Amino acid sequence: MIIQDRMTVTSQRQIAQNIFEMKLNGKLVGEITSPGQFVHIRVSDSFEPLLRRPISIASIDQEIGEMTIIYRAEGRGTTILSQKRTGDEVDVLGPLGNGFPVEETSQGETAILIGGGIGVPPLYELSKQLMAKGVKCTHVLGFQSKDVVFYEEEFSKLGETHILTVDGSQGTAGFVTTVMAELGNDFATYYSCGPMPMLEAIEKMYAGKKGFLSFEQRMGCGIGACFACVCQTTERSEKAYIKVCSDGPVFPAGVVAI
Amino acid sequence: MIIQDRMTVTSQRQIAQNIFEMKLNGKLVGEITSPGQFVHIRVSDSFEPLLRRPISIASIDQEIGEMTIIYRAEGRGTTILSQKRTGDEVDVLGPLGNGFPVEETSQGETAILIGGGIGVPPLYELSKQLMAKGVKCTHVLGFQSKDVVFYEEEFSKLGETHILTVDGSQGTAGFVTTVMAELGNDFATYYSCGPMPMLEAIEKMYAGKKGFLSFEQRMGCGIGACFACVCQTTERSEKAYIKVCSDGPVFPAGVVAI
Amino acid sequence: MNRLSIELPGLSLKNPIMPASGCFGFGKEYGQLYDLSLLGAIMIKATTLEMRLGNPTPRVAETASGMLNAIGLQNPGLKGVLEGELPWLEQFDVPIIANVAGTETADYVEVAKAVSQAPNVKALELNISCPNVKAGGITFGTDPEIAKELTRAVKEVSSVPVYVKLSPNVTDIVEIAQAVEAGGADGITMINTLIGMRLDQKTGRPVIANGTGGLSGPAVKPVAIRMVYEVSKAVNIPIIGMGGVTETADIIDFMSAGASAVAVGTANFVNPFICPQIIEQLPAKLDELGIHHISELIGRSHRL
Amino acid sequence: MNRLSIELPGLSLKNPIMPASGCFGFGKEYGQLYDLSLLGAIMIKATTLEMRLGNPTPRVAETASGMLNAIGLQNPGLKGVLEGELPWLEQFDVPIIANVAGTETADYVEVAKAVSQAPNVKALELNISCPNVKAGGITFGTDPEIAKELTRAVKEVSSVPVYVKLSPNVTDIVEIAQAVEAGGADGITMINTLIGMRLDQKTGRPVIANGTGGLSGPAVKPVAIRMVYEVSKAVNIPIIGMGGVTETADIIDFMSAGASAVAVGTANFVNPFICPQIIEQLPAKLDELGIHHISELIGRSHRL
Ligand SMILES: Cc1cc2nc3c(=O)[nH]c(=O)nc-3n(C[C@H](O)[C@H](O)[C@H](O)COP(=O)(O)OP(=O)(O)OC[C@H]3O[C@@H](n4cnc5c(N)ncnc54)[C@H](O)[C@@H]3O)c2cc1C
Ligand SMILES: Cc1cc2nc3c(=O)[nH]c(=O)nc-3n(C[C@H](O)[C@H](O)[C@H](O)COP(=O)(O)OP(=O)(O)OC[C@H]3O[C@@H](n4cnc5c(N)ncnc54)[C@H](O)[C@@H]3O)c2cc1C
Ligand SMILES: Cc1cc2nc3c(=O)[nH]c(=O)nc-3n(C[C@H](O)[C@H](O)[C@H](O)COP(=O)(O)O)c2cc1C
Ligand SMILES: Cc1cc2nc3c(=O)[nH]c(=O)nc-3n(C[C@H](O)[C@H](O)[C@H](O)COP(=O)(O)O)c2cc1C
Ligand code: FES
Ligand code: FES
Repeated sequence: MIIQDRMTVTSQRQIAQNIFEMKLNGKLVGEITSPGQFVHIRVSDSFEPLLRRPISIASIDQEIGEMTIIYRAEGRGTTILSQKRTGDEVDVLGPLGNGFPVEETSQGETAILIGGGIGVPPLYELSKQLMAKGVKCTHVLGFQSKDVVFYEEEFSKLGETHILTVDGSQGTAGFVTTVMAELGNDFATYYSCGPMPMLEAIEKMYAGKKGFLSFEQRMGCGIGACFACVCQTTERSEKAYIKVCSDGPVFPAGVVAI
Repeated sequence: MIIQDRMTVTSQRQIAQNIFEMKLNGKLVGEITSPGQFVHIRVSDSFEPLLRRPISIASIDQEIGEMTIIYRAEGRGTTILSQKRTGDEVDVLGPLGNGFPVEETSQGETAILIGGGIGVPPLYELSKQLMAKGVKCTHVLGFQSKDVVFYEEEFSKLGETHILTVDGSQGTAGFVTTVMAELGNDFATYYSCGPMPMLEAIEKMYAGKKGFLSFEQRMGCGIGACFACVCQTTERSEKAYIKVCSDGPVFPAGVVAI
Repeated sequence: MNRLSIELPGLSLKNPIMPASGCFGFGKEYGQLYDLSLLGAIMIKATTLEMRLGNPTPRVAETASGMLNAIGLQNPGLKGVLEGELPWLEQFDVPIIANVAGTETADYVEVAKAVSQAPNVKALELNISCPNVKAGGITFGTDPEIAKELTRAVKEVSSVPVYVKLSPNVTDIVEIAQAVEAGGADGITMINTLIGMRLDQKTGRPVIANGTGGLSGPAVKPVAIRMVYEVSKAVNIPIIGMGGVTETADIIDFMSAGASAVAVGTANFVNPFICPQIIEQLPAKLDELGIHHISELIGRSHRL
Repeated sequence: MNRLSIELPGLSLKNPIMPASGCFGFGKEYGQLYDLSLLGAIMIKATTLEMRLGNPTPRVAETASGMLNAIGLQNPGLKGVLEGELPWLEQFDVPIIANVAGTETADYVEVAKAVSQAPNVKALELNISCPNVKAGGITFGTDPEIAKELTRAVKEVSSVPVYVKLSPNVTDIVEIAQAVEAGGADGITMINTLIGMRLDQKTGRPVIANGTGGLSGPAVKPVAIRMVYEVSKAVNIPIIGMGGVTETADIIDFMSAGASAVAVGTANFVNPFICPQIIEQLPAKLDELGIHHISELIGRSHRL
């Protein structure tokens, strides 16, 4: 169930250039049903900035009722968020949307998780849950440069992890597809989150394979009521536009026209 | 000279119901020339709320470069101000306007200082400066009720102090005029700051006496450029409107039409 | 006695608070969050004759204390609304105001006729002010003669009272209001969004794919209040006011300006519980103002 | 070479930043704070034939990301400006744009003729858009025919180029812009304020003594950008854009939308050093965008 929760900041730290990891505690955590769901955060009690900010859930700890988000402080909303301190309260709406289907990969099978930049965070909880059920995960994580790489160690603990940077300042130089080509097609499922051009390249490269992609779109309500966040499907019908916030953000490969 | 200073909050405490005393440190203090001048405070780095808030200077300590303001947290601007903590920086423009003329009362003479509610603060620095030059001060301070009385002790240390409350919950019951009538006319100068009806009553009661009144008006710029803060003079000429921010806020009795 | 009840043509409102059209879909999403029967009414998303896919994305952009949108009237069309949306809403004890849009008079008439017969639709809201579609919409809302004729045509076929939604993007909104009143409108809803634009800092191109969008949120409230004030002094039909409501105090302002009820749009996105929260807070607010029944507020600003 | 210089009719601007009329008085107050020669130009407070006392107070009210004002063109009158204000400004190396207002055409003509002869007045800004005076002002700005005729009349007598300041409170601002262009305007300045109102929560009465006021500040920027965009596509004379500028990024937006220079109004009240600060920050901003000369920004949004 979607709830509006005043969550408490239990930790906030900068983990890369302009990249922050924030831990939040509250009963909303108990409502999270799958990795890849997101929350809609009101960064200020005033109406300026006006809109909530959609941020993926990066990991959850049901035992202590805590979730982690990882975000880039870029515009005015996320900058205000980055100034919150331990103990501050934040108005969070969620959990929202449909996440990555863990059930689509069986015990013993291999899954490839491909993340780009600020699309990496939701893959972390996904990987944890896949590993927990006995899926072997390979991570391919692309970043702009060394300065903005994060969570290499965390992912490495869960499985084989390939880091790429566009400028070659860390890991392999190039885009995620560089490594993907080498890894071959010997896996059951792929899961991905990142910028549009990356998702497009991946879908093309893995044509015919079972895959799940997470999309981004500018949002109003975040719950499916305002029709702001639509993306076009490959179908030409009443379903030609689907909503990223409530129908997605994760869709099976082939559903969204990219 | 008017400067824009990022002053540091050195203390903030609630001294009565919704009434806060804040101490600010910065080089602006060095520019203050007379009691009754005010500062124009930007309560937030965002443009919401948009306008600065005019607040009187309640006292100054040139030695340590500190000034005190006393304000009621009422609307959204002053409420934000009341949430500042020691160490926070506040954008302050000032000192602004022309304060109370200390030189208009000579050593050995008596001055009556009459304040109403949130008009009381500037009288404190005035009284300190008058006392310092050997003027005998009598304070008549009116408040709504016991809950919002402040600085009784501080004023008492400087001279005879009469506290009034409208509801009689502290001091004499009634308006400042009640006590003023008893005090008689045996003084050199009167100085006053408070709500319009109070200033009107005082000017009438002390007709013919030398007096100085501090006025309030909604402000834009605070420095004399926008013509927002005018009040009407008793003259009918080009000078029919004068600016509270730069011509005032203190005017000799009889200048402003009330 | 209910201190919040308001009677308007076709609408017996338990309270004067309702979500604005386009900011609440057809109720399903908010219906997961709270009991929709709490609301005074619901203004559903615009319905057009045929299904519409709306505009390309991005469709929204944030501005200072406001937002721009160019959704482009995406909706499942008349048939979809009648069969897929309105029946679901029947489970709630809440009157529905159906927002009707079109490209030409015939569309409006056909949609109005059909949708006004749905059992829970108690009033129509004629959308002559959508700034985000190429044809129709706002073009009907800027010419008094055209607005009047459209109102008249829709009134002829509607089984329920007709409210006309005005655009603020005009030189003289009073003139338009008087024209729709002359055309037989039972009420006015106002304001729709102001036309605005935001550019991308890097490229200089509009952020919203449609180029321009409709400005809503707290930023527009002073314009909305001014227009409600002016129109309410000039017409004899009730006004449902809107534009920038975010808190209970704003309801007082709109009703003081002359509105008989108030719609909440953009604020639903920021705080999905805003409508029930305002409804809950209203009685205490009335106490604070020393007012017994909320209707006493209506048009307070006109009196001296 | 100066990367910020802009040449406009009558105006050789060292940079395209200038304070907007009414938000900078006649310069004296801000002149205590910084060297006015840093500015691209100064738009001085409206000048009318006779001295005006303006409206009763309160004259300003705060709104979400904006403010309302109804100063009512308080000014010392033509004689006062010519003798008491303009000579003082001569000490600075900065062109003055004199804002001219009036009640009827004859007033405008008389003021324009006289003030355009002051040595430091390099252009006039014809104020046909003040929403805060009962007669004149905005009435000239909402009818294209009247706007054109007034422009023509003033052009005939002015010794310097004439810019016309447009009101955003119109259905079709492009029509007005084209009319003043046809009337011989050398340039356009836009936008003046949107008409708005704020009510007192307790009494329900307008906060501003005048009832309505003009809305300015960040809240109106999306409307201003949209209008500059539309007008700049439709006319061949330059635009000085304004409305809600608070930071350097806003200059980029206005110029991208089609303005050749930008005025800063309300933001002067919040940050009295805003103009020189923006001017100082502009070169770095151009570097960031990979732009050599600021003029390359003009109308970027129109290109695909
Ligand atoms: C489902 C989903 C999950 C996301 N998860 C993450 C995450 O885990 N970590 C992270 O850093 N970012 C994530 N993003 C992107 C993030 O929402 C934006 O970076 C953020 O909203 C920008 O806000 P701002 O205040 O920095 O920028 P501003 O420029 O102030 O934003 C202005 C407006 O544009 C919107 N906006 C700007 N960029 C984007 C964008 N890329 N996507 C959607 N809206 C945008 C903002 O929400 C706001 O409404 C996610 C986006 C979506 C849709
Ligand atoms: C010269 C001068 C000195 C002042 N000194 C003090 C002081 O020492 N202590 C104190 O508590 N108050 C003082 N005031 C009043 C104080 O400025 C207002 O109470 C304050 O601006 C209200 O802001 P807000 O955010 O609480 O209210 P809001 O309602 O958010 O204010 C909205 C707008 O109205 C203006 N405003 C509201 N009330 C007043 C008012 N009474 N006078 C002027 N503008 C107003 C605000 O500045 C703001 O622009 C002084 C006012 C003036 C003009
Ligand atoms: C995302 C969005 C979609 C809207 N869609 C419609 C619509 O379909 N029909 C309509 O009449 N108004 C529509 N509006 C306008 C609102 O109903 C309302 O008139 C306007 O937003 C002002 O109110 P607000 O400031 O409370 O949002 C829409 C507004 C928004 C923000
Ligand atoms: C207090 C105030 C006074 C103004 N006076 C005038 C004026 O005399 N003449 C004029 O043409 N515009 C006047 N304006 C309008 C501004 O010049 C400007 O067009 C408008 O405020 C939008 O810009 P901003 O949002 O940067 O303030 C005034 C605006 C304000 C806020
Ligand atoms: S953000 Fe409103 S429908 Fe998706
Ligand atoms: S506040 Fe601007 S002139 Fe006084």
